[in-house]
Amino acid sequence: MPDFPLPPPLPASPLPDLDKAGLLPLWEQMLTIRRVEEMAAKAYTERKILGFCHLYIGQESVAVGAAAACRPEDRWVTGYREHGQAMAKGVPPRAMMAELFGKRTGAAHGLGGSMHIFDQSVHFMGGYGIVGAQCALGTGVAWSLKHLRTGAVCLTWFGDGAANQGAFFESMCLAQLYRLPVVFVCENNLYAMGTSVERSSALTDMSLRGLGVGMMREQIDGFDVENVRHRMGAAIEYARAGQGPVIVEVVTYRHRGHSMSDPAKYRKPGELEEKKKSSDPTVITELRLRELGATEAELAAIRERVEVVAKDAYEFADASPPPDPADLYRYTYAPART
Amino acid sequence: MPDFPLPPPLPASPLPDLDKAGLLPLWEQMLTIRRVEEMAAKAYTERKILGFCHLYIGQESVAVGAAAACRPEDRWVTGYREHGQAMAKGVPPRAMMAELFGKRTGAAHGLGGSMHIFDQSVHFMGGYGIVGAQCALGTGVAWSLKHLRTGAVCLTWFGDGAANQGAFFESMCLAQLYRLPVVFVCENNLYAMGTSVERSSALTDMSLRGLGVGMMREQIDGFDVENVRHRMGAAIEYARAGQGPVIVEVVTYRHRGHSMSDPAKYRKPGELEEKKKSSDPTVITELRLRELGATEAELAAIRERVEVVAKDAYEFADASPPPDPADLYRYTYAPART
Amino acid sequence: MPVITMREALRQAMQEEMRRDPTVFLMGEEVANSDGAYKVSQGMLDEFGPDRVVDTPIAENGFAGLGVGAAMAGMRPIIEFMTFNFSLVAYDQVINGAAKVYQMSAGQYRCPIVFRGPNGHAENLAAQHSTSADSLYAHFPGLKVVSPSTPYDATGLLKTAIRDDNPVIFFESELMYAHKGEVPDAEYLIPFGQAELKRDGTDVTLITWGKPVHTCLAAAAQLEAEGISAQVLDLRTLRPLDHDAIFNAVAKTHRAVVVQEGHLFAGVGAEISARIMESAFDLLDAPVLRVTNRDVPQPYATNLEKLVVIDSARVAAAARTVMGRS
Amino acid sequence: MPVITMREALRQAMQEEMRRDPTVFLMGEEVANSDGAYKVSQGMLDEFGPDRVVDTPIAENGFAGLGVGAAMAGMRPIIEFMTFNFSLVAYDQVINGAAKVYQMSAGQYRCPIVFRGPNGHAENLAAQHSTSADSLYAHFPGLKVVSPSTPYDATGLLKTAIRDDNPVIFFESELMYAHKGEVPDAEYLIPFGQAELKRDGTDVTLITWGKPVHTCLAAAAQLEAEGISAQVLDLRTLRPLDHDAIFNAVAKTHRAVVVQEGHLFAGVGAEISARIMESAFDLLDAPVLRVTNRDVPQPYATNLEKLVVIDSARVAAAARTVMGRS
Ligand SMILES: Cc1ncc(C[n+]2csc(CCOP(=O)(O)OP(=O)(O)O)c2C)c(N)n1
Ligand SMILES: Cc1ncc(C[n+]2csc(CCOP(=O)(O)OP(=O)(O)O)c2C)c(N)n1
Ligand SMILES: [Mg+2]
Ligand SMILES: [Mg+2]
Repeated sequence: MPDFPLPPPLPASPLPDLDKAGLLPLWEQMLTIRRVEEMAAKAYTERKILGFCHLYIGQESVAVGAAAACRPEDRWVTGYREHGQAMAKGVPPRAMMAELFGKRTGAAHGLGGSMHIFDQSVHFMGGYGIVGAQCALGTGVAWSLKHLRTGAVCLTWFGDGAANQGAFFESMCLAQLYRLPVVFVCENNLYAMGTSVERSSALTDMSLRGLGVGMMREQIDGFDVENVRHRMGAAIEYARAGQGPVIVEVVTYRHRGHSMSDPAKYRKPGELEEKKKSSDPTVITELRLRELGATEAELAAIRERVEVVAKDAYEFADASPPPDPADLYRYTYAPART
Repeated sequence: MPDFPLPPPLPASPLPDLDKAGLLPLWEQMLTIRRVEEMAAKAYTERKILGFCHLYIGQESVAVGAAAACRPEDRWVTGYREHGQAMAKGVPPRAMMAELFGKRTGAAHGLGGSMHIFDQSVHFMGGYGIVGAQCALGTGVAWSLKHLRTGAVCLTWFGDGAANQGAFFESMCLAQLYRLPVVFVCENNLYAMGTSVERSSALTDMSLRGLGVGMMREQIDGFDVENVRHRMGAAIEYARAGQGPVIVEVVTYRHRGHSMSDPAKYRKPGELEEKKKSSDPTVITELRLRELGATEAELAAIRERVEVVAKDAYEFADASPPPDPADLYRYTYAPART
Repeated sequence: MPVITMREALRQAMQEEMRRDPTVFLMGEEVANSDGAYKVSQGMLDEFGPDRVVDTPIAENGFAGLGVGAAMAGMRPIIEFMTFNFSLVAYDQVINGAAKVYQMSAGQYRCPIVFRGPNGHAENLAAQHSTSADSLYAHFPGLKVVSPSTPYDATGLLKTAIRDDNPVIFFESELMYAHKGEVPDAEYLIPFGQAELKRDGTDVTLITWGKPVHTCLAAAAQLEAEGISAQVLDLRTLRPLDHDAIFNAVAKTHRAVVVQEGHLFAGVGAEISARIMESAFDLLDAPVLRVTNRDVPQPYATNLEKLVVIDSARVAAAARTVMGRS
Repeated sequence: MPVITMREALRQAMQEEMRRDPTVFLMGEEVANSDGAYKVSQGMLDEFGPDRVVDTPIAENGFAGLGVGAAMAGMRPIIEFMTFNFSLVAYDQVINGAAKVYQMSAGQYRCPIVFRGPNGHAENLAAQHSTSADSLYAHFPGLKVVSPSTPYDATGLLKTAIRDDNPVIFFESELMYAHKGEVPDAEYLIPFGQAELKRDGTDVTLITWGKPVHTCLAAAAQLEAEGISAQVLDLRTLRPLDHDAIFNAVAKTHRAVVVQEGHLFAGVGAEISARIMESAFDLLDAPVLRVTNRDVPQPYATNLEKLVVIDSARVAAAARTVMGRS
C-alpha cells in the first residue's frame, strides 16, 4: 500500500441510461460530424480549405458523449482538432465549414480557420494551436465561472501529446489548489502526430499525471458514446458541485492522418483496419441502437438527414463571400464599449 | 488498491553507516557552511554584499548529506539558494564569499553574485535564478553524462515552490522517458518566499509529482545528515546504475528569511524557535557525535577551525579587487577554441 | 494634493477600480498574504478578501493563462509578475493567447487583462533578474504597452489599463516604487497614446519612457548648465505610440536622442529612431542617437553594472554629440 | 555543382558535422522516426541511430533546457523547434539559460547549441502559427542569430553554427525548404557576420535576410524594368551583424529600404534603419524606409493574409518612394 493519499475513484454516473429515443440523436450527431469532416477532406483536396486541417474522424463519440453530459452554459476550450467538439457543442455545420473555407460567414469570419473555431453563442471558446496552452485558458475560464457563481463547468480538451506540456501541469496545480470547476479531458488517440504515446511518455495513462497534485482522475473507454456520457457526467457533476477539478483520459483513435498531409507510416501494420472494425464509434452505437429496437427505416432517415446537412454546409461555405478586408484591422484591438 | 502501476520503493542504502571518524567531517562541513553564511549575513548588513542573498542556514544537512553520497565526478545544478550546496560540493569558502562580494577572485569573477555560483573544477554547474528552470538544465547535463558514458550522475536541486513550474514537470517527463541519470532533489523547506507549501499546493509532498510519469520517488527527513546520506545514496546509485531518474523530497527548514530583507511574518508563532530547537541539523549531528564518543576537545577543535575558515573567507573577499572591467565584454561570447 | 509613493499610487489605482468593479481581481505570487514582494498591494487582501487578492504558486505560465481565460469569461484580472523577468516563462500565454484571441475569435472574446510588475534593471541582480522586456511585448499587435514614470501617471494610466478591454502590459520599476509625487484624491484617468513633455526645451529632445525619464531629467539639468536646452518627452505608452508628439518635438528641436533601458538591438529605441527617420528626416539637423544598456548580459558586481546601465552622463554626452558639441 | 533543395542542404550540414564530431546530436519533435515534420532530417535516424537523432515529447521548454544542459556538459545539441512559434514556450530557457550561462559562469561553461527550425509565416496558418521571431532572439547579447536565404548559405552557415561554441538561433522557412540551389560536395563553411550582395545595383539598396531576399530579388527585377537599379544585400546573420556591409551599401546607393518579415514595431528592421541613421546619416539622400507585415495578427483567409505579408509590389513601391518616384 502506498504511504501517500490517492484520490478516491470517481462516483457512479448521475445520469440515467439512454433508451433508443435518447441515443438516436447522439448517433445522428456523430454521423453529422463524420460526414461534415469527410466533406471537409474533399474540400481540402480541392484546395478550398488550406493550411492545417486536423480531422476528428474516429473520435466522434468523445465529443458527443461529453456534450450529452453538459449543460448549455458549460464552456469548452480545446485545441486545433476541434471540428467535432465544436459541432457537438452546437456550432452549426455551416459556420464550421465556412470557417474552414475562410469565409466571411464562418464562425470566426474567416480569420481563424480550422484551428480557431469560436462560437460565443454556444460557449465554444476556441480552438487553439499551441499544444497544451489551452489548458491554462480553460482553468481561467473555470476561475470566472466559479467566482461569477454561474454553476457552469469548463471542459478543457487536449491530447495525449499535450500532456507533456508545462502549461498542462501548471494548470492542474492551479485548478486543484483553487478547486476550480474544470474537467481536463485528455483524448488519448494513441498518437501525437507520428509519435505513439509509448514513445512520448513513460506512463501512457495521462490521467495519472493528476496524482501528483491530488486530482480526481479516471481513464475511460472512449469508443462507446454512452460510456463517455456516463463517465464524463460523473466528472462534470463532481466539478459542478464545487468539489474540484477532475482529469479524465479518454482512450480513442483517429482514423485519419494528423493533418491532411500525413502519410501515417507510424501505425502498426493492420492497426488502422483493426480499429476501424472493432472501435468505430458510429458502428458501435449503430449496433446498440439495433439492440434497442431501431429500425432500418429510422436509421436510414437519419443517414439521409445527415447527408443533407453535410452537403448544405459545403455548399453554403463554397457560396459564401471571402472576409471583408476591413475585418483585417477591426479585430486587432477591441474598441471601448459604448 | 490502485488500478495503475506505482513505482516500487527505493532500495535500501548501499552505504555503510558512519562511525565517529566518518561523521566528524560532515559536521565540520555543516558548521563551515553555517559560519560562512553567518559572515555573509554580516557582510550584507555592511553593504559589502548586495542584491539578493538567500541563506541556507538550517538546511546544511541536506547538501552535506547528499555530497557524502556523491562521487567527485557527479554534477550538481541548482537554484539561487546555493551557497551551502556549493561549499558541500567543494567550492572553497574563499571563492564563494568573494563571489558574494562581487570580487575578481570570486567563483564567477564577480559576474554572477550570490545566485550564480559556478565552479567547473568541482562540477558545480550553477546557481540559477529563474525558479524551476534549472531542472531542465540538470536533465540535459544527465543526458550528456549518459551518452558520454561517464558513469556520473547529475543532482538537480530545487525548492518546494519550484515544484509548481512547468520546467520541472517537463524535465521529469523527459528524464523518465530517456532514463537519464538524474536525481531531482526537492528541498521542501515549507516555504516559497512567504507562501507556505500548504498554501501553494494541494499535495505537499512534492515527490508525488513523480507518480504521473512513473518515476521512483521518496520523501525523506532532511535534518539528520546521515539519513540524507543514506537515502540520497540509494537514489544516486539507482540513477547511476542506469535504471532511470529518481525524485527525492527532502523535508527541511530555513532559519533565515527568504532573502536578506524578509520580515518573515508568515511563520506560525513559535514555529521558528521550535524548529531551531528540535531540528537544527548541526545540533542533531553534534548529539549523535557525542553518542559516538566524540569528546568536547574534538568538537571544540573543529569549531575553532571552522571559525578560522569563515573569517578567512570574509577577509579574503574583502581584500580582493573588484572585477576587471575588461571582463564585462569577455564573457558575452565564447571565442573559438584554438 | 497628497504626495504619495509610486507603490501607493499603483495601489490606489487598483483599489479604486476594484471598488468600482467587482469583476476586477489581483493575482500573483505573494500579492495577498505578503502584501506583494514590493508591497504594492499592501492591505489589499484585508480590504478585498482572498477571492479577489490571490496568491499563486510559482507557475507564471499557468496563472498568466488562467488570467487570459478568466478575462475571456467575464472577469478583469490584474496579473502581477513579481518581476517581468519571470514573464519569460509565461511569454507564450501573453503573445499567443492574450494578444491574439480577440482577433482569432473575430471579436467574440475580449481579453481585458493587465499584466503588471517591475521591469528592467534594479541593482546587483545579475543576468537573470535584469531584463527589460519592453520590446518583447511592444513588438506585438494586440497588446497595449504602458510604462509610467511618475506616481501621477501611474495612477491615471493603471486605471485606464484596468478599464481597457484589451490586454495591457504595464511596466513598473523596483527602483521607482519609493519615488514620490502628487496624486489627487479625486479620480482621474490618463488616456493611452498621449506622451507628455516632462520638461520643455528648445535645442534637443530626449525621448524616453519609464525610469529613464528621471535619467533624462538629470541629464537635461546638466545640459542646461552647459547652455543646451533639452526637452524631455515621456512617451508613457509604447502601444499605442503618440507619434504626433514625437514628430512635433522633433519638428521643434530638430535634434533628438532616444534613451532606453535594456538592450540596444531591435529595442523600442530603434523603433522610435526609425520612425523619426521615416517621418521627419528632413527636419533633422543631426542623426538621432540612442542611449541604451551596453550589449552584454547584466553582471553582478557594482563596478561592472555601472558600466552597463544608462546614466545621465551618457545621455548628456549623446545630447552633446547631436548638438555637434563633442 | 549538385543542385539540391534547402532541406537537403540543411541535412547535408547536419550529417557532415555529425560524422565529424560524435558529440553532435539532433533532438526535437518528430525528427527521428518521422524524418522531421518538414523532412529536413530524412534518413538521419538510419544513419546515426536513436541516441543521436532523438524524438521528443511535446515539451519544448524541457528539451530546449535539456539541450542547454547537455551543451554545458560536453555535447553539441542541435535542437529543432518544429516551428519557432513553439519556441515561445521555451523562451526562458533560451534567453535566461543559453544566452547567459557563459557570462554568469565567467567563461567556465560554454553553451555550444543550435536551435533551428522554420520561422515566420507559411500559408494560411493563422495567428498562432505565423510568428517571425527574429527580433525576439536578436535582441539578446549572448545569442548568435542566423537566417540563410539559399541552400548554399544554409549548408555553410549551419556547419559554422554547429561548430560555434555559443548558442545559435538558426531560422529556416517552411516556404523555402523546397527551394533549390547549387551546393558543392566539398566541405565549406561560411563565417558569421558576413553579409552578401545577392544582386548588384546602383540606385537603391534593399537590405534583408532569409525568405524576403527572394521577395527583394523579385522587386529588383521589377524595378529594373522601370529603370531603377536596386541591389539586394542579404545580411545572412543578424548577430553578429555585418555593419560594414550595410554602411558600404548605403554609401554606394545613398538610398535604402529595409525589408523584414513579421511585425514592424521594434523589429530587426528598426535596428537596421536606426543604425544607418546613426552611422550614415550624411550619406542618405532619402530616409530609409521599412517594409514589414501589417501590424495585425495573421489572419487565416487568403485574401486577408495577402494584405498582411510583404510582397515584391510593396518592396518596389517603397523603393520608388525612396527614389522620389512615387
Ligand atoms: C507547443 C507546440 N508544439 C508543437 C506543436 C506542433 N504540433 C501540432 S499538433 C501536435 C501533436 C499533438 O498531439 P496530441 O496532443 O496527442 O493531439 P492530437 O493531434 O493527437 O489530437 C504537434 C506536435 C504545436 N502546435 N505546439
Ligand atoms: C520563475 C520565477 N518566478 C518567481 C521568482 C521569484 N522567486 C524567487 S525565489 C522564490 C521562491 C522559491 O521557493 P522555493 O522553490 O520553495 O525555494 P526556497 O527559496 O524555499 O529555497 C520566488 C517566488 C523567480 N525567481 N523565478
Ligand atoms: Mg494524440
Ligand atoms: Mg521553499
